[in-house]
Amino acid sequence: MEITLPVLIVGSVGLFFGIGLAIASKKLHVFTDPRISEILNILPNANCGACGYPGCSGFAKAVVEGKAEPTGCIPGGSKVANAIADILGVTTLLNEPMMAVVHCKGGKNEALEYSDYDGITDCNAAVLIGNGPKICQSGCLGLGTCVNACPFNAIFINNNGIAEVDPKKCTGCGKCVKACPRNIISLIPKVHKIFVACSNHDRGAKVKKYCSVGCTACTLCVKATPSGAISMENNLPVLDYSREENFITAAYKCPSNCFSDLVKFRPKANIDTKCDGCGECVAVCPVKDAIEGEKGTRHVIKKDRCIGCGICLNSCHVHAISLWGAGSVKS
Amino acid sequence: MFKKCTFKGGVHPPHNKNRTEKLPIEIFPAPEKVIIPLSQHIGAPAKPVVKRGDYVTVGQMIGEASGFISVPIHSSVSGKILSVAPFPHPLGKQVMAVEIENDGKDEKAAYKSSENPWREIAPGELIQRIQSAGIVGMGGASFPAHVKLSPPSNKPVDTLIINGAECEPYLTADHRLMLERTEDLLIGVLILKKILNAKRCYIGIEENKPYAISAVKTAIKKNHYDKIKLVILRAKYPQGGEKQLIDAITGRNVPSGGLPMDCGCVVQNVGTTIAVRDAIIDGHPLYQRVVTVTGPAVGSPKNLLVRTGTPMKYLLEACQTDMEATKKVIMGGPMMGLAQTHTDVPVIKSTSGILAYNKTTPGIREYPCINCGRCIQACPINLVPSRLAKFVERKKIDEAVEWNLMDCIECGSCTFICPSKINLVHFIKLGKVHIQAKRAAAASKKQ
Amino acid sequence: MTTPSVTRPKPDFQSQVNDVKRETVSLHISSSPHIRHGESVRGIMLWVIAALIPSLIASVIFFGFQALFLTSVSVISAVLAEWLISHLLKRPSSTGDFSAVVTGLLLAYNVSPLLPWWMVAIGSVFAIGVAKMAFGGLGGNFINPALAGRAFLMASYPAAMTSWKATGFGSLSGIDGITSATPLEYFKSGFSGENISELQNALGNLFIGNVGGCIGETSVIALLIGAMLLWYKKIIGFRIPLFYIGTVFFLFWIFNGSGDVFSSRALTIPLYQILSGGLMLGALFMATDMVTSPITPTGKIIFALGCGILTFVIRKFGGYPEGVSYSILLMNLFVPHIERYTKPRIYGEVKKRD
Amino acid sequence: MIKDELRRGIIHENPILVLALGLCPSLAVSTSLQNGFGMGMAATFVLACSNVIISSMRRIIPDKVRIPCFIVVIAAFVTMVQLIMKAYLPALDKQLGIFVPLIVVNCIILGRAEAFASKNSISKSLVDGIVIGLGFTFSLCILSIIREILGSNKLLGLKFFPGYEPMTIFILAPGGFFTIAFVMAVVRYLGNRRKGA
Amino acid sequence: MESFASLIGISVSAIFISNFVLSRFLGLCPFLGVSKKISSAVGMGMAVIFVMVIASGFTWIINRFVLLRFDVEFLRTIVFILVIAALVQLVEMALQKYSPALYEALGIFLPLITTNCAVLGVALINTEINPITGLQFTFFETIVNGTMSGVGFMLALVLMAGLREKLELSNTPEILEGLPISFITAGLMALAFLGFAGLNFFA
Repeated sequence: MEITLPVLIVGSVGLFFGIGLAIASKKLHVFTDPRISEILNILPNANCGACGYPGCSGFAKAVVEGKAEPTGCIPGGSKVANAIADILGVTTLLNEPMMAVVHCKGGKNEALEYSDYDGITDCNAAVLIGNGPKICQSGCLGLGTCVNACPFNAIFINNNGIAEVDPKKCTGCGKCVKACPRNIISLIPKVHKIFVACSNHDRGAKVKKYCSVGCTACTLCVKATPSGAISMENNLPVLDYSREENFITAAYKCPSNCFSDLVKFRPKANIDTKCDGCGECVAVCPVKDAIEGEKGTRHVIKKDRCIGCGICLNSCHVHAISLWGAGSVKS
Repeated sequence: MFKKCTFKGGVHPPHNKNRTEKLPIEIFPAPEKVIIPLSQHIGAPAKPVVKRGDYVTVGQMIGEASGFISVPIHSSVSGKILSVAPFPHPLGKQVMAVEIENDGKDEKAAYKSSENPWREIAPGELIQRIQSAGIVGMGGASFPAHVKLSPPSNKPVDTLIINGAECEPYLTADHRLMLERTEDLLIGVLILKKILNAKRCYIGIEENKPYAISAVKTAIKKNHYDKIKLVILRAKYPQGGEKQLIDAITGRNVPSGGLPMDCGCVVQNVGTTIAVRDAIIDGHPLYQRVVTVTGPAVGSPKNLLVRTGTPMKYLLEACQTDMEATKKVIMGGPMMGLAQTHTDVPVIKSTSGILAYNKTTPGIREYPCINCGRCIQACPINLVPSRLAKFVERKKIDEAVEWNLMDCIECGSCTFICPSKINLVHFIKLGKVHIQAKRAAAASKKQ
Repeated sequence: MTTPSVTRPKPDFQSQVNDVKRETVSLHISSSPHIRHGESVRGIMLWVIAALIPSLIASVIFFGFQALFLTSVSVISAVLAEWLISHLLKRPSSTGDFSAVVTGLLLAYNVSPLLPWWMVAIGSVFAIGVAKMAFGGLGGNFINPALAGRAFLMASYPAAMTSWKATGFGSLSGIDGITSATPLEYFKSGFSGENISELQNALGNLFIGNVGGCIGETSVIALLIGAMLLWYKKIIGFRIPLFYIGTVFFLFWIFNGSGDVFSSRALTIPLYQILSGGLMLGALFMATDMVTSPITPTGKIIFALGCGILTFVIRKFGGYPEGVSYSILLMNLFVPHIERYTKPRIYGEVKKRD
Repeated sequence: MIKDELRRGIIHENPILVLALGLCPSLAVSTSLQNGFGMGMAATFVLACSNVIISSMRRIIPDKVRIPCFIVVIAAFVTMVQLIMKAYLPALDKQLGIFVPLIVVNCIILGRAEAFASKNSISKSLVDGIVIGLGFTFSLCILSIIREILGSNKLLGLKFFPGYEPMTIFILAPGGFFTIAFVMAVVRYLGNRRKGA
Repeated sequence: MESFASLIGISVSAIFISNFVLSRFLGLCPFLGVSKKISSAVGMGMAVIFVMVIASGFTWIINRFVLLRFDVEFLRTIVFILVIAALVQLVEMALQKYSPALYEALGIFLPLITTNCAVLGVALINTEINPITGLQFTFFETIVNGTMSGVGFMLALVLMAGLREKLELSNTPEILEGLPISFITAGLMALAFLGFAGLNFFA
């Protein structure tokens, strides 16, 4: 009796409510899609909003309802997209990983300002007053609107007063692209490290007056890229990243130095003993004096001159040239 | 005798009008070169109808209106066109402008002054002439005048209000016009009244302009214009704001997000009214205006009749401004005027004044908001500016909308009065940018 | 040795652009308006300090120089705490706005002149450190720092906080035994309902401040002089003091205990109530604190009504004889909600179309 | 190994100060070291035992009713603790009052059951229970020591500083809130410094 | 009149003097978790009041007619928590079925309530002696106590939410951001609520 009574009471209370709940769960059943929570578990849960939905849970719901694409989560990248596609049982076309770049490098030392700005530290606010203090109408204002917009702390204002993207942290969500009032941030494929760091559409003579690293529309880069991956549009080169092209030569040839290369050390070409000294490589090399050697003897690459564009590789009929040394990304 | 009308809220900045209010309007000679922006009004920019090398005469149309809310632009000098290209604009962004070299001959285009007296022209025709003369609101907002004068039939207008408040400190352009061209002003009023078929017609003048008041009063009496009523307004900023003026004179409220015509009113500035008279009687298009050049850095301030497109630096030089000491140049009055990045920008149709300061005006220590509520008392719209600024600062856009940020008229009263010296208006302007961006994003998502 | 990729320096830039620089005058750009009113936060705080001086003088007259000493301790420790904390947080020092001085003064005005000086210092440090600086300093706090400091001391040292000094002119006092207790304590425990004349006799002393109580709260006349100054400078409005004091008066008039609202007793009790304790100090200087009172005009009235009702409830039914400080603290908690529901109707507001 | 586990429970995953779980009892009973320690040990006991049982039953319990099952197991052990306390430590039981039965709804215990015990082996769950319980006890003790010294100038019932006048507020509710805020800020400061170093 | 006074006394005590959050430290997790926005604070408060009333009633009946009857008070904890967990689950399901709108508003908070010590707390307090009357709680008093404790919880929660919305606009030191500043806020609230100490309308 001493033991049975408690057991009985707890048991019967348990049984009573257990049965009650069981009946209730049948009678009051409302269907909710379990896939929503599954997908939510996969998502990065940064709630960055890059997908265009309020937070990750909103996106999960939208994906299950078919309103959003499985590839919609940009920070999650291909991994997440695949996992979502698995849950939904669909196949998905994967996007190439992208990163944001700032198309301006004319900071305090390079670009002139009309006036001193005195107001809220925000690019949008500065644009409201005389379109900002810079003479260049499309120069980076360096007041950090993109920095505040980045959910991943991947953008910072460098010492020169220009926004800069950390390629390691950037997920390519594109929030900064939307935030920038000058529209000078864009996404490029992460594998490419070279971009034009200027957005000025003015004529060259005008640009020269106020920015030392502004594009003067000299078209040397276009000429340096025989593949045609660079075209001039409205006084500014446009890089076609879908072509097979590394743009190293173009960047090297730019007289105003307005290309930016995120790779600190490019691999250098090296000529091995197979070289028969035909001199083809010297003819194609875009750099003056980068390859030395008497005709007929083994040629030598001057390491401090080589820019690693790799043009000489294809020109060598004995395949004596290769690129040495891995590139590392600028931190 | 006269009831002094006013509105709720507002501030009392020092008037600073004494240096120029007694100086007659001087004609400023046309400069060697003018830069005439093709966008001097709210709405679609005018389309250029001339090209490089063309010869134009004074008053010749160089840009045609590109829509209903748009007006043509006319040359202000005679000479050769040097270029049609983007130039800096006093409102900030670079816009297309026509650069004209003045040949000094001042050849006038053949004006078509009407054969008929204006009373016999149909209102529609009058409106058409006003548009083709390129007339915009010259108080600062530069809203095309003909749009205001053609209210849709579901919004009947019964009241015409002529804005002679000129509540911005320093500016005396409208004041001088009222004194020197009183009769012309009244004819302009009658033209507008005829166009609108308005039942009531008021001229509102702030009490701190007694000479203008008496001049207008005498002229009304002399000509027996019984339908035009003179209203004396309390000297308070922003008395000349459209909504505040309507409130003060008629007691009506323009609905939030609406236009004055939504409450049966049309407000026109004194300068605009005289420009209308010139366009109808003389057939003159709008290519010059009165500009007050003043400010602490200006040696001899003046009221000048200036051709549009004249770069500001010529005016400042003519008024003996010490450019070395000048720290800030403002187009318009000190409360709502726009700080200029440089002085090459031209005078446009809405340039009521040019101020030069030898000090960077705010430059005062900023304190945190202490919730004192001065900004609420000052706000003529009854907003809570301090809260709005904080919402914008913390990017709380939805809250900002909920607290009616979009209704702000950016008059600057809150910032003027703020003991913490926070630039509330700047935050609110920024908030409007954010809200518009958000709305645009929402609209594009819907599609 | 290394060749950093494809970038090359370009040294001769400055000479190219110097021409441009000479042509353009370097102007400042900022948002309109370009002129500002002369009043500043610092100025406001200095006026508040000036307005509090008459009470300090009165307290020295009635309580002696100990009052001045405690006030100085309070002010100095408040300023030091503010300076130290902004230093620790690596923020620019905010002592220049004088708000810490005001907090220090008000805290001292809210304690008994017999309180040990180090207790005052603790209260001051708490007021600045926890109630104000933890929320980002001036403007960020939601609760009146000085009152929070007082409540902290009240909860920490209840005995010390409620022992009172007999006033200097004890013989002038109309009521025996009131000298070592505050008028409100007397009302709560000593007043039986019959000895109404004693309350009436005390009114004069209450007005000039010749009674026991906290340092700065006793002299109604001194507080009123200060408040006049602030009214004149438009630093405080009339809404909060008027509605606060009015509510307390009204409630004590209606609920005077006799059921008759027209007897002399019915008028004496509310008068006695509004003149005694910290009501005047609270209504004129603490409830009107800009930071912690609602910003909206209607909100101010609701806030004051709430303070009045709570003061009445605590004085009449609560465990403490005095309820001013707690009622203001409690209403401080409601400020965000009050502001939200009293958002002013804007010019031209039309009904929302759905 | 044990050292690492202890460090995890007391520092990195400290349930109160880092994970912010089980706040109610930690504020309510931390008025004296005796209460805090007693509460901590009681919770540790329940945590360890329920972790073991839940871990051993983790394959039997169906997913849908796991929470009710966990609660029943926890409640059983709480009842046990209650009975033990009533028998051997009646004074402490009286002091802790309803907070002993409220161990049932202490989020730490259910949280560990859900997050750890239902996924790991018995021995691991036991260690986890003990370690987290010790972390809980540790932070309770810190809070209690501060509050008891400041609030009543005593430690374990003994007078502490002679001449110090205790601030009663620290044994009242507001003092509890201020103390935990202060301790959390200190923990965060130390954490930041460690990260920075 | 006596019972009316006791009900008022219970209410004043539950809402103001011994506020569940600010004085008894019950229900702190939802108090800190769901007080970021006023709208969700109101939802959570409503849900808590709802569950507290039902739980108070049920547990009182079970306590009186089962536990006391058979003298097995030691089973109180386990039985009460079972009852509450089952009740919350039932309420959740019923809401989802019959009032989706209410479920949208309260639903997400309901699972949080199972482990809200305030609900079990009020059930346990109801088994103690009523400090106002000095007797056991009657059924009616139990219901009032449950409701008013919930109201007290909601009051604290909603006030906190308002203050936190305001705090988001202020410039709190980084080291205090998040929980510490919330605790300081709660502490200051508790400090203000000390003013209600000893409040008694029928002295």
